[in-house]
Amino acid sequence: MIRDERIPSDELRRIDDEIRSNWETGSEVDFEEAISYHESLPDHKRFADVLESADKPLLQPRAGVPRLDDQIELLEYLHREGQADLLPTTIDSYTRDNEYGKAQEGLEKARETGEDTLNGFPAVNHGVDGCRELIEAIDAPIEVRHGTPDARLLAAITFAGGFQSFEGGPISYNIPYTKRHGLEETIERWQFVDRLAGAYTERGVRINREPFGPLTGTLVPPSIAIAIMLVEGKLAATQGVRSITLGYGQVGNVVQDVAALNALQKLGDEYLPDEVVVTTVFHEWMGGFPPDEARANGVIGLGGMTAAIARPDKVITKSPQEFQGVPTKEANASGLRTTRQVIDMAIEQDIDIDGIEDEQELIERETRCLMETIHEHGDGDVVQGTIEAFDSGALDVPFAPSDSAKGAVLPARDDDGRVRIFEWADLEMDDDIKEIHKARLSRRADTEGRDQSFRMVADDVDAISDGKLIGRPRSTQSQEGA
Amino acid sequence: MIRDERIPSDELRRIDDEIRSNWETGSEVDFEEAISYHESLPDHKRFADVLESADKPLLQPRAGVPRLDDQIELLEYLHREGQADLLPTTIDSYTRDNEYGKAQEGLEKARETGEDTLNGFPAVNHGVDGCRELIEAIDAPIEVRHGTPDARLLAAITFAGGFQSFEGGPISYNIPYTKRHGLEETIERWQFVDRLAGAYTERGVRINREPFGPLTGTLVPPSIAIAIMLVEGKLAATQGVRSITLGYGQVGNVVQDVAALNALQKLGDEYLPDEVVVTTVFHEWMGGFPPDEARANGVIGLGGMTAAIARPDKVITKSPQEFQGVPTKEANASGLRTTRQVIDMAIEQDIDIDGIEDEQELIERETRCLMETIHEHGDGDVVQGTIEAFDSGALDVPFAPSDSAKGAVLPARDDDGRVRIFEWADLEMDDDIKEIHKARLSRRADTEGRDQSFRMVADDVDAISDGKLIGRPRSTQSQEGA
Amino acid sequence: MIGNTMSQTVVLGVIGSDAHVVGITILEQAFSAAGFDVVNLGVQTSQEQFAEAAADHDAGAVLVSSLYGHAEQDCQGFHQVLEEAGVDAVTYIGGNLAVGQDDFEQTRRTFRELGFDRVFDSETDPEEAIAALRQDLEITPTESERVSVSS
Amino acid sequence: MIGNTMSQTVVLGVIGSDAHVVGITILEQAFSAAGFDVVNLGVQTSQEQFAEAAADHDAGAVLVSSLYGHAEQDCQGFHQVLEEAGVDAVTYIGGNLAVGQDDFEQTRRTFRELGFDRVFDSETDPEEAIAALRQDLEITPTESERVSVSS
Ligand code: B12
Ligand code: B12
Repeated sequence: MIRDERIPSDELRRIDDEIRSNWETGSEVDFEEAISYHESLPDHKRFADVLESADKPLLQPRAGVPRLDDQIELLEYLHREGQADLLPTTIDSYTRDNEYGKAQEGLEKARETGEDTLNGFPAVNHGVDGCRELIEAIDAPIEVRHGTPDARLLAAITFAGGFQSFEGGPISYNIPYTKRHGLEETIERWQFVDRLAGAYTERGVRINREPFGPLTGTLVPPSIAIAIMLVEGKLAATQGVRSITLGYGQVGNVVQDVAALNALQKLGDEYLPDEVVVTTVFHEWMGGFPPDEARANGVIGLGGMTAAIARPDKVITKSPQEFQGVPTKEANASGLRTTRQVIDMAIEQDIDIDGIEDEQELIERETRCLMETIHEHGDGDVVQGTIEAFDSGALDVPFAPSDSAKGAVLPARDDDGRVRIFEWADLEMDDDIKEIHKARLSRRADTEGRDQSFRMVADDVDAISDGKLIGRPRSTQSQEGA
Repeated sequence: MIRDERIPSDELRRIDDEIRSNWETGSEVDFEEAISYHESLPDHKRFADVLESADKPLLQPRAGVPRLDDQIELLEYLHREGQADLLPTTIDSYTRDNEYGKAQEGLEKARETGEDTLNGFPAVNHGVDGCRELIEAIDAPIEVRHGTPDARLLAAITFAGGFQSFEGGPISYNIPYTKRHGLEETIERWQFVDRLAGAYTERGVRINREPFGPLTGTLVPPSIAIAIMLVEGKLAATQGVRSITLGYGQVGNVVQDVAALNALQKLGDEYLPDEVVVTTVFHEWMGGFPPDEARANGVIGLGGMTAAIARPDKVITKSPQEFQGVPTKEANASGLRTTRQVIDMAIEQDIDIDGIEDEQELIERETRCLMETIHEHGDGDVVQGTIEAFDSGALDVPFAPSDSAKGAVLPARDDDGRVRIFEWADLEMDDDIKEIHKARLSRRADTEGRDQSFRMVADDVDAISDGKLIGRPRSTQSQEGA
Repeated sequence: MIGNTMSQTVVLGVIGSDAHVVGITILEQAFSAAGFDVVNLGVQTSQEQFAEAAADHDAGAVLVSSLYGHAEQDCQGFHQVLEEAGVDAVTYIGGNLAVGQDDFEQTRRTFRELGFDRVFDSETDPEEAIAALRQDLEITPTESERVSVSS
Repeated sequence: MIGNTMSQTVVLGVIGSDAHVVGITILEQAFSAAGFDVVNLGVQTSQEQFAEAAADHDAGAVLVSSLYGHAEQDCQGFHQVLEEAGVDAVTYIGGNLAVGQDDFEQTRRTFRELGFDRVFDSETDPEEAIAALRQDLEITPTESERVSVSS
């Protein structure tokens, strides 16, 4: 039975050998040589150090194209024209499915035709040398971003390839990203990823790990996201990771977002061992975007404003073309600069909003309920607790496509636009907290003169792309409209 | 000696006849016929009613091109694609200088070549019929926006042409817009404009008047702007105007901007007669914009956010091409939609920021000092008081190009980005208020390790276009930068 | 097969390894509310699973969703697979069908050529698809049959 | 005229009926700090006022600013007026020189053809103009003379 225990060194080596035989580039990895390679990198390419020592939110876009030279050009562009502080390399979907053969086909087709036939950079196929070429070409730290349930080979290759930050985790890259992978399976696989990062860390190469906070990106109640961040942070810490960036996706209500980011940092510091440096990352709105670049810039502006107030360590920016598809490099850079401008104009201002403490306290209480139930489900073991809690529905994620989560909990916005829980299903929560949500949601139902129903949830899902925060029924909208 | 007194009817008629003979289209004006024309307009084209009954900030762009058909097309576009609630017609610079002959040349050249050889719509040259064609073609209220010291003929023609809102005033369209016009002269001329609006008002056609709040658009301390708004509001009220929209230009500090808009509404209600309906208009940042559309969108986003919190009755939007020149219609519409998105996402949220009351109180006290000095300078007459106060420098506007203002007062941002007064010159202000400014500015000087000087002012002037709110010296920037 | 053309059963799913579930959650809801019997296969559904479910339920329509940009690869040979399973249903595809900022008319052509009866972009309101399906299933069943056979 | 070519006096103003004063306020400050003698004529300055001031002060350079989009009309015949007043100075123009979203290279050509020695866009940092003027006044006075005469 899998538990929250550190993988022994011999076991680490055994798995490492095994997974590296899954694709030809696996054999290029040599741990000792990789350590010296990392040691040879200049300070400004050390991801954890750069992130942890920053004194204002650093900006990072998403970006990945199949060919190496294109990826270099893209990242150089985003660094130069977008003034990104940290860079990403987003991995293609075949690699996420461990279909390295299909990724190879796509890569070759891309090389022949010059078209982007993959939706990301197939790092495994590029191998250690390909990754290093990228690391050397770009004058800033680069993170691997993906969505892979089994990212062991990807980690082995990209760590050896010089990347010092790796997104994801056993829950956050399972529940929102895949249907059929069991949690036990992904936890085991991510224990290896974290153990490998821990092995580098022990040798002085502090690989930064970043659980994916936004989850399904769609109206995720903050406490659910934070609880999952804490679990993944704990799992990573157990395996020896010492630089952990907990994530959170904007819900669009400024008070709730600032409160959530505060709670995330506070609970992260509390729940994770002292030897871990905990930082936070704020993702600009991860749900459906407006099909209009001008309006999308408004969404991005609100994200920047929220970041300026909450001051997370890092912000993942969106582009005005988010709705449409993978953005052009110009649009991607423009999302970065719009965000930078708003943050830099607002960050030196004293903006203390009323009610943040109360909302933060509520989020903390909710998160503690969830952490408590995980603890109980696992008799003190966080791995077992997580598996059991998801199984019973005591822990759940809205809109989860995964068979490992009930996906039965349903969120809706209250009258102030904060995300509350409309359908609790089996989610564990103190009754008085449920009452608070219920009261807030019934106030909204009153305002709108309609019952709480799935219609409200569906309206909320579409609201931001339709130009509002709250999915009001048509009739209320015309009443209040000018 | 000119005083704040209503122009007698016969005098009104005399001047009206006189100014209408200045250009051939003047003879088209027939007051009685114009009243019936206005009565024939549908409710949704009645500017004052639409504005005063709105329950969220209405958006209005700036726009004016020389040819009538182009202007119709432009406004239709901004209404349809920009979802502007209120539309503008911005007048060209020759008309502002009363050079109707040059405007005519420009208009004819525009008609021949299809090029925009004027920077606005020459309404006098288009005449009453041209204006009415515009009013009829557009399904929303339209305001005349200009910058004309002597706008008498423009008012006579556009009012008869069906426009129900008219921007400007004797100070706000003098001090920032022209060098050589005396205040006495512009006050006299605007008394006529207001009296004409008042004459329509008495007949049930409530012409909305909007003093130009941003003044020089460049770091204008809120109390100076508000005092001038109150003076112009009072002058208009004396002449019978009953719908007055007081303006304010964003300075970029959210607390100060919200406080200023609150103070503007409060003092407007207090200082203006009860029979006047006072509304407010917020201008998105009127100073130098970043030479980059992405960053400009950030500036616009901050404007939208401020509007969502302060809830003025109207917002004048900027376009992402503000830096470059007169925007394309697409860019203009995009500024509208970015603003709309931010406002609509944020306006239903409860965002109460600490310190707004205190800042508002300070602004109110400062404004009262200025109003008091005007009162004293004029022995109770606001016209004489204004002329004398500008003359002595007790009332002043930073960066004023006009010979009628000393232009000696210099603003600078404090450490929180609020606009304070660095050089008071002869501006009247209680000593304890001056002390507050001094303390706030010296805190900034300490932070930056430099003396207060014109360099600081110049840095602040460039700051937003350079991507920041506060013009920090390079060295501090690199210290704090990542 | 004649009896099937009027079937109100709609098979819905996200094809390939795409996991974007929110769109089909909304679609399921909307088609059910409009009176269709919806079989929602969820995300990461293979061509074979679509075919099997459509055959099992005598589906009148197969609605394929794809958001992540690999739709073209994922749909190669899909209509062949349906045909082999004896499925004779109207086929729609919708979502975000191309990688990057493509021109939608081009995308529509591509998927029409692959055999889909209708192609929807991601701005599609569920009501549009419902209206289209009502028309295709009840008013012009033979024509839609012809189109899907000639593919 | 030889003596004048090295004059450190700079006449500065905003031409036509343009009232944008902030730019020249900054420029005045920057040129003074750089050691030039600046005669700032302020906004809404006519061609004749520029010429008169330049002649009166034996100016080495005339710096024209225009922001509001009417520069081209306002500068027609300007160099003629300068010449008639006996002014032989380097002439620069800067600011926002065209109405709308024009291509700057095109704008530069237009104003070069009108006779300006250098044309600056509104992204110009005052330091650039100072460096250029130092060069034009001290290092290649004859060349700049030639250009302004041939206009
Ligand atoms: C939320 C989201 C996510 C969430 C998904 C959570 C979940 N499991 O559902 C997360 C964060 C996990 C995610 C992951 C990824 N995403 Co994503 N995601 C989005 C986002 C922001 C919103 C999608 C959404 O939920 N919209 C709301 C719903 C209601 O609308 P919808 O899905 O469009 O569906 C409606 C219509 O399209 C239509 N429709 C849809 N299907 C069909 C079918 C038929 C027959 C009909 C008639 C109509 C129809 O009706 C639906 C209801 O109204 C979009 C961008 C956007 N649209 O703003 C990107 C987007 C779809 N994602 C994208 C990408 C690339 C990915 C990743 C590959 C990214 C990565 N590199 O990590 C992974 C893929 C993982 C995987 N295996 O699938 C790209 C796709 C690029 C492309 N097509 O060119 C997009 C466009 C973002 C972008 N600009 O880059 N994503
Ligand atoms: C503030 C402002 C105003 C204020 C001006 C207050 C005042 N009296 O100064 C107010 C609100 C009154 C105003 C009015 C108008 N404005 Co105005 N204004 C601006 C704005 C926002 C900033 C200008 C500014 O102060 N910048 C800061 C200073 C430091 O920069 P600068 O002026 O560009 O100067 C620097 C450089 O250009 C360069 N430079 C300038 N001149 C020269 C000369 C030389 C030789 C050199 C080397 C360098 C140089 O160095 C300077 C210092 O760094 C600009 C748009 C923008 N840039 O963001 C529009 C802008 C200049 N205005 C514009 C217009 C159209 C007008 C009006 C006609 C608008 C109207 N319809 O009401 C009126 C004109 C009134 C008049 N008679 O002049 C347009 C011009 C359009 C065009 N050229 O195509 C602009 C570009 C806005 C727009 N996008 O439409 N405006």
